[in-house]
Amino acid sequence: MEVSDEVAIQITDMNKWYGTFHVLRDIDLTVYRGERIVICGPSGSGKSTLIRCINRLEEHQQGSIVVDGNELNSDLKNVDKVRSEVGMVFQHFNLFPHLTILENCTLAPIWVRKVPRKEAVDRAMHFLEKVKIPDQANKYPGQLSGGQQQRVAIARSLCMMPRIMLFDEPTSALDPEMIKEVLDTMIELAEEGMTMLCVTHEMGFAQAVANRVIFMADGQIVEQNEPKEFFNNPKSERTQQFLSQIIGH
Amino acid sequence: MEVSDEVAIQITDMNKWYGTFHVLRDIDLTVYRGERIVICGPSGSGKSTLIRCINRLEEHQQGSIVVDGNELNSDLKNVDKVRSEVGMVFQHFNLFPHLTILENCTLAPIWVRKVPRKEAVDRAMHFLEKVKIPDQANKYPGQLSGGQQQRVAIARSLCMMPRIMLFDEPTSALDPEMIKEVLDTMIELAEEGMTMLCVTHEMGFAQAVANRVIFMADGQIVEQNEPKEFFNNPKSERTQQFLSQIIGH
Amino acid sequence: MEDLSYVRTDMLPERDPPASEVGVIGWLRMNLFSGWFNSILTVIALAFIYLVLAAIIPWLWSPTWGAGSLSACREIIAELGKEHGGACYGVITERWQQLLFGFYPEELRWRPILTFIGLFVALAPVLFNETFPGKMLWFTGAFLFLAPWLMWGGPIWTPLLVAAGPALGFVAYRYLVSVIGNLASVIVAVLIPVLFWLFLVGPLSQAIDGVVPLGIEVVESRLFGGFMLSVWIGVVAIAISLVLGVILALGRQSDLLIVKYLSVGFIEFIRGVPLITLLFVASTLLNIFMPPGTNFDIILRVMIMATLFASAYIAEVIRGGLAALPRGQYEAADALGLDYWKAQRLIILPQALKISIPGIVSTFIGLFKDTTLVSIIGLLDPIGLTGSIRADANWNGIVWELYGFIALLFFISCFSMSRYSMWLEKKLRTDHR
Amino acid sequence: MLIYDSRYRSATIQIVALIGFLLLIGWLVSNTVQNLADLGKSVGFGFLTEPAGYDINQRLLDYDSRDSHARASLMGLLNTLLVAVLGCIMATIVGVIVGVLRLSNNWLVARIMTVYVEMFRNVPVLLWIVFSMAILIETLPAPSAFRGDEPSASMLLGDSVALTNRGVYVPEPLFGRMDEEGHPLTWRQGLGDIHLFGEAWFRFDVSLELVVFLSTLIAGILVSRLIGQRADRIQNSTGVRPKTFWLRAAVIVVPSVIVLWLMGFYLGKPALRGFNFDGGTHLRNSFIALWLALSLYTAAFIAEIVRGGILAISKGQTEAAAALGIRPRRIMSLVILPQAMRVIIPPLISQYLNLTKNSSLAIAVGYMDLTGTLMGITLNQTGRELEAVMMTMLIYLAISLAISGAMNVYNNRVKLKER
Amino acid sequence: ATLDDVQARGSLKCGSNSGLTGFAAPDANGHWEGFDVAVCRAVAAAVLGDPEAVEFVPTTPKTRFTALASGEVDILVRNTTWTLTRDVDLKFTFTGVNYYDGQGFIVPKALGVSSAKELDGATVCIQTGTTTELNLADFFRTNNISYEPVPIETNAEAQQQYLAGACDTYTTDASGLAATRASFENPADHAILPEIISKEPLGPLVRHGDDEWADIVRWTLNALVAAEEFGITSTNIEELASGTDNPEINRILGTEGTMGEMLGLEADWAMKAIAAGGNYGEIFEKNIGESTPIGLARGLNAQWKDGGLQYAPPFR
Ligand SMILES: Nc1ncnc2c1ncn2[C@@H]1O[C@H](COP(=O)(O)OP(=O)(O)OP(=O)(O)O)[C@@H](O)[C@H]1O
Ligand SMILES: Nc1ncnc2c1ncn2[C@@H]1O[C@H](COP(=O)(O)OP(=O)(O)OP(=O)(O)O)[C@@H](O)[C@H]1O
Ligand SMILES: NC(=O)CC[C@H](N)C(=O)O
Ligand SMILES: [Mg+2]
Ligand SMILES: [Mg+2]
Repeated sequence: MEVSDEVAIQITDMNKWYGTFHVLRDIDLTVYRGERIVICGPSGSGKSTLIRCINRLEEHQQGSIVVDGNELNSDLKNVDKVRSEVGMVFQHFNLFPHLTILENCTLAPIWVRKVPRKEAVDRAMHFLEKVKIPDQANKYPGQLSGGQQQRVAIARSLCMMPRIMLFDEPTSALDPEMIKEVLDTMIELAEEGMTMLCVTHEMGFAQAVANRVIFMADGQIVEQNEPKEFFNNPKSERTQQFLSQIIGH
Repeated sequence: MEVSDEVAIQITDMNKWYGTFHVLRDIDLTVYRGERIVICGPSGSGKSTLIRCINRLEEHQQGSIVVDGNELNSDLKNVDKVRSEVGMVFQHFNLFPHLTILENCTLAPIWVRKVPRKEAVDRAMHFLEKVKIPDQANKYPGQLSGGQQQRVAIARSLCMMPRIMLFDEPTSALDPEMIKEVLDTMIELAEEGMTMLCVTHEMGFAQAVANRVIFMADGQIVEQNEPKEFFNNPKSERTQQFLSQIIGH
Repeated sequence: MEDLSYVRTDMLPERDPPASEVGVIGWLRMNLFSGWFNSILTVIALAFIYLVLAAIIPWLWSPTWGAGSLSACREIIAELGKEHGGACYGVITERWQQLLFGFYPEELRWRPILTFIGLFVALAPVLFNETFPGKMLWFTGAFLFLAPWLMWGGPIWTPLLVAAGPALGFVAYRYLVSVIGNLASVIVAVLIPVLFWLFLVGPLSQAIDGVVPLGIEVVESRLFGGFMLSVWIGVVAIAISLVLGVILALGRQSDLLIVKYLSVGFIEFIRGVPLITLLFVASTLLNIFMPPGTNFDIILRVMIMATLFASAYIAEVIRGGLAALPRGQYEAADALGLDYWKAQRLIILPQALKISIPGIVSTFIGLFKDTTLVSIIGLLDPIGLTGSIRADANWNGIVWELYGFIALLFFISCFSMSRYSMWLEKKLRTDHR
Repeated sequence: MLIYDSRYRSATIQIVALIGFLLLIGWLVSNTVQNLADLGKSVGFGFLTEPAGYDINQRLLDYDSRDSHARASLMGLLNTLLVAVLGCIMATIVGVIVGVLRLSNNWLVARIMTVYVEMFRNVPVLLWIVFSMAILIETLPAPSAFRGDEPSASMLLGDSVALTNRGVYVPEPLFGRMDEEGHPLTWRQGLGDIHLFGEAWFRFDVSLELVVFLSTLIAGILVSRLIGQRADRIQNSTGVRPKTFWLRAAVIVVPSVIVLWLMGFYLGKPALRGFNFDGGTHLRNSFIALWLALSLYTAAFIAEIVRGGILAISKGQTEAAAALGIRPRRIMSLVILPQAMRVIIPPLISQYLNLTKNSSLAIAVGYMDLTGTLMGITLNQTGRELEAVMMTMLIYLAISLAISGAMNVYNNRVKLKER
Repeated sequence: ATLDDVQARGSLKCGSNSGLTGFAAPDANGHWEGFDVAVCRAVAAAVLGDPEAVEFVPTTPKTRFTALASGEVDILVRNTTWTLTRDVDLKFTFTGVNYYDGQGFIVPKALGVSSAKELDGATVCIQTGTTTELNLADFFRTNNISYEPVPIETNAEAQQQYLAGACDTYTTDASGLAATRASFENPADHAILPEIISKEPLGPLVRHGDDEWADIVRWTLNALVAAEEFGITSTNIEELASGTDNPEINRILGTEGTMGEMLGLEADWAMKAIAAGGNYGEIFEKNIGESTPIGLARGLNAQWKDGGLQYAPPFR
């Protein structure tokens, strides 16, 4: 797990409003290739919004976001490029219920990347094996457990061969028994050197794989540090308060 | 918390069928004023049905139920009397969504008890204070959290000044954080000497306030005892099996 | 207070309920005589049923199937000595074919019959998508072009060429998209088939037919009539309006204000006026709106207006389906890099349409019933035909038998469709996918 | 390319759409102009002021064949509104009853209602309309059957109602009875009419009796509401609600009756004179057939809406209310109905909309509504297809928009508050 | 032009009554017959050479004009009264009169009415969209008596309501009344009142703006009338067509002159038209004449020589 010097994401002075509500304030963040960043913070602090700005599910209004050298601006071509470099996994999986697991995984490669079907299927099976559910390939999402669905969602993203993965609370909609299987998958991914940004409150996970933890509150990055320091020695009061709650929970 | 010798509810040889399905079999139960009884048992054992028979939300077909000296039979006057003596709290709160919290609480006193509005409002505020949400009085149920709603439901029952309260799994539809606030309210009520019958699986609650635990299975009362004995020294095999499951959970 | 502890040693077996609770008596007591009020209601209801049946059944029982005219019927009934008269079924025996097919040439009636059988085969994979293989959808697609050809006839080349239109458009899109950009090529891809249909299909098909004559006899729409006409107008209008409806629904959901308001305006306008006024437009104005010299026949014009009418309603149904989809589906599609149209085609619409099927079926039932309105502008649907049958001196004065027969036809078809849609709705609700 | 820039993309697409739309409109208009020119016709609304020349049997305001087409259309519009309003009322009443009975625990009654609903829903409304008309024409006696020494038919309700195959004759309210020579029979006299808008096509008369009676009635209702409010106050302060029903009824009824008596109110009974019944109010076949068919058809849909609305309120609500000791009738009025209304009203209003639109099927039975006059005879006698059809559509559109506008206002008002 | 359309199509679309015995009604085999129908067949014969090459489009009084104006039919022969408004404002061209008629009333004899003036307060069935509807209003207005109109779409419906007693009297063109009465079970129980309250010249019409087509229709009708005048009948037409001494007959039958060419038709156009159903008199007798159940006398529709109004302009 090494971090290179190459910049994967460069966010500069970024601001975003919902209507008049200032959700993200002066965000500055540089992510290097191979980094595994965990973002945490109280509810409503703008974590999801930040991560969604990175692949332009939301538009920012000020500042710049450069992903893999492509600036996210009004040019839709850039947006397309970024989206095909960046995979995203949602809290509620968002699998396509009318398609089988395999079809879920091959859809985007075939239609966006124009990969021949045969190859797309091979690739999908490869990643389904990696998340340990190749045998479910022909079932529909509704027939799978939450944990399995989330792993399919990860595999689906991986099939696009992204260089960066975004996770938005990937385990928070899961029953406790299933959290582990998903986290295991994510840890494996991290070990292979994938650049990852992950919003999560699983502090065990953060300590195990993150090389940096970012704490957000009120739309701002309040503190960031390597995990050990962050947990054992939080600097800001907000962070301390937050951590005490999380752990008391 | 003392139990008097006065009988509050007397159920004798009561049987009930749904169609041909024998839900309640030969139920014999005497509840004394001031008792706090917890009823538990596997799903489908007839707990809800029993409790609903006590205020005639369901009709029984054999045997007798006498509540506060009124026998529940086809005489509607008796039913009315019983219902105004007995409060009931449901699993899903069943607040009236088109009325404010305050209106929910004053509706029955005004229309059934013919209490002047002013007095009904005062009384409602009194009980809302007791369940610690006087400030929500003018909101609608949809605007409250589950725990708050359940507390309103309790307050609403209390506004009718019942002498007996029935609870049917009052916490099972709530998120863990909210269970405590509801249980606290119930414990407070118990401490004031209210006669209570409560279907619940919250064993902590049972141990804390119940003076008797009844275990039902297959529509029958299988075992009853004071809580300590019941939990530490269950006699029947069914009970042992059930308790081991609950605790393993 | 005595000792509270109690343990049951032997479990009670299940017992049968008291006799008054179950069986016929229990059922009667529960459902018919559960109180004095209910008992009175039961008696009134029984009396009502008796009165209705006593009035109708003797009239219905009437052996007049062979009578050739109303007076022949009257004779038969008089002979039987029935006091209150009886039905005259002779008119049904004589005219049922006309009520079903209108004036469609007798020797060609296998064609509409085949079309309707084909319709069921084509719909099966859509309506019962679990029991029938998805491969059958190919037939459904082909059927779209075959059905009109079967009904109207003409050279086989016409449906083939019509089917070639979209293909041409697609090819054009493929080639042009890199040259002139997406939007422009989409416009071209839409325009090409339309222009092709309008200006080339006719002459081309004639030309090919001149070389390789292959076709079936042409049947003029003027000859379409009866129940067949109702079904045909309904089916054609719904089929086309599905496409228009999807476009309108997407338009109405769109963020583009002008597109949105155009869609809203169209939908609200169509839904705000009675169908009969639209049919009047078809019969009196549509030719005025078209380029001078255009003159398509009244049935086509009615179909156009019925399609516009249905598409506004379908659009609302599909909008409901779109709204029922969770936002996450759109976001997931976006995050995977699918563009708007691909996301719609691959992710959103397949799901939205599936949710919408019950609504679409209801719309179809409504439209199907409304096709009877064409009798007002002089088309010979079943109701229109009653007029012309009664103009026949033999059947002058016959009413109930004809209306009853038509009502029965409509009832059977609409009732079964509405049952299907209820079944589907229930299935969609329990389908936890 | 503009299309690849999110700032211009939407504008580009919209402009293309707008251009397309304008082209379409332009194309239609130019075709129309060209075609009309070829036919030698011009567009204009002058025909509306020409005498209509035809008679209308059912007219709510005074009208004769010398009045203009505009006034004839107005008669049609009023007839449309009349049948629509009465239809909505009747459909609601029947629909609510049927919907509630479908939920009855009496199996037989519930089944009968199911049969009713399915029967009406699954057969085209046009068929029901012509069917009702046929029933009226074929099964009821002609006025001549009432004639002679031994008539084969007789009037109902003490000779005040006649059911004939030309319609139903019922007594009409009249004021100031006269004797044969036209002298008032008593000191009580009718008050006459006032005429508004002189000779304009939208002129109308207001009967002073009606004005007086309505004012009395409204005053009575207001007083009755005051009494109700006082009862509320008493209930609020003492908890017991005084019984005011009879008092409230009396306040409304008694003054109205006195006023009616003062104005010489009496019922003009229909009587057979000449070819037809004369006097009384004549409810024509065409009206009754249309009204019945539309209301029964729509009622079948309303019944389903009502049933759905009541079923949508969970059983828990009833149980919670019952557990509080509230009586079944009050549960209905305090808990179930207020909630069910929110579910019921929006689809109910769209059924009203449907009924209003379906009333245009009037022409199938010769009821002179808007389609029968403006889009029917006027169009036919003047040959103004474009103008007549467009005007008819716009009028219906205006009615529809008004109804759905009212619905939106209602929806916004009753929306349940949620988190 | 209409002529080209008709010839290209190979058939003539003729707007006809949706069912009026003797004027236009399909027989048991669906073959249209009648006095108006015969005009259509004659035109078809003249234009296409085949009297059977006609598609009949049944119309109601209300739908007939839109059918013609919108091009759904090429010619309307549907007992339609020639009025100024229809000719000028509705933009149609009337090409002659095939039946001079007037509006009458029919009543059941049991009603005991012998004059239309006695109809005060009566309920009157009336077809909407007709001249008779307007005449009716004027008649009762000028006589200052009241009536109750029952508007109706088709003749069949009117007949049904009239027979059921839903209206006391039914009014329309007297010829229509006679035809309707003929189809009653007991025609003798009904009387047509003596008053004729209007002039109703009934004739074929076409759209404005195509004078060539109007000429063809006009002169086909004239040929039928002239044929009667000159004694050309369906039986002797073959014989006369081989040439006669009467130049006018020769011109009509196309053995002399170029009249067919002038009209853009074959030379023997009129011959075919007459051969289709006979001359005017024959058509009249066969469909509505005194030997038929309808039993109409020639009256105004006699040849001018016999004191009637049927007068064909010269073929010259
Ligand atoms: N579409 C929207 N329109 C307006 N406000 C929004 C929208 N989406 C989010 N918000 C607001 O923006 C703020 C930040 O939202 P965001 O979802 O980013 O928070 P979060 O940190 O992810 O919280 P959580 O842990 O609850 O997911 C919240 O206050 C939220 O209410
Ligand atoms: N209305 C009804 N009609 C028929 N059977 C019923 C009805 N209500 C309950 N039952 C059946 O009666 C049995 C007892 O139901 P009851 O709700 O009393 O169980 P319970 O002990 O409360 O179970 P749980 O813990 O799941 O609430 C169950 O088997 C149930 O299926
Ligand atoms: N009754 C008819 O069908 C025609 C009536 C009349 N001759 C008219 O032209 O208006
Ligand atoms: Mg979030
Ligand atoms: Mg329970």
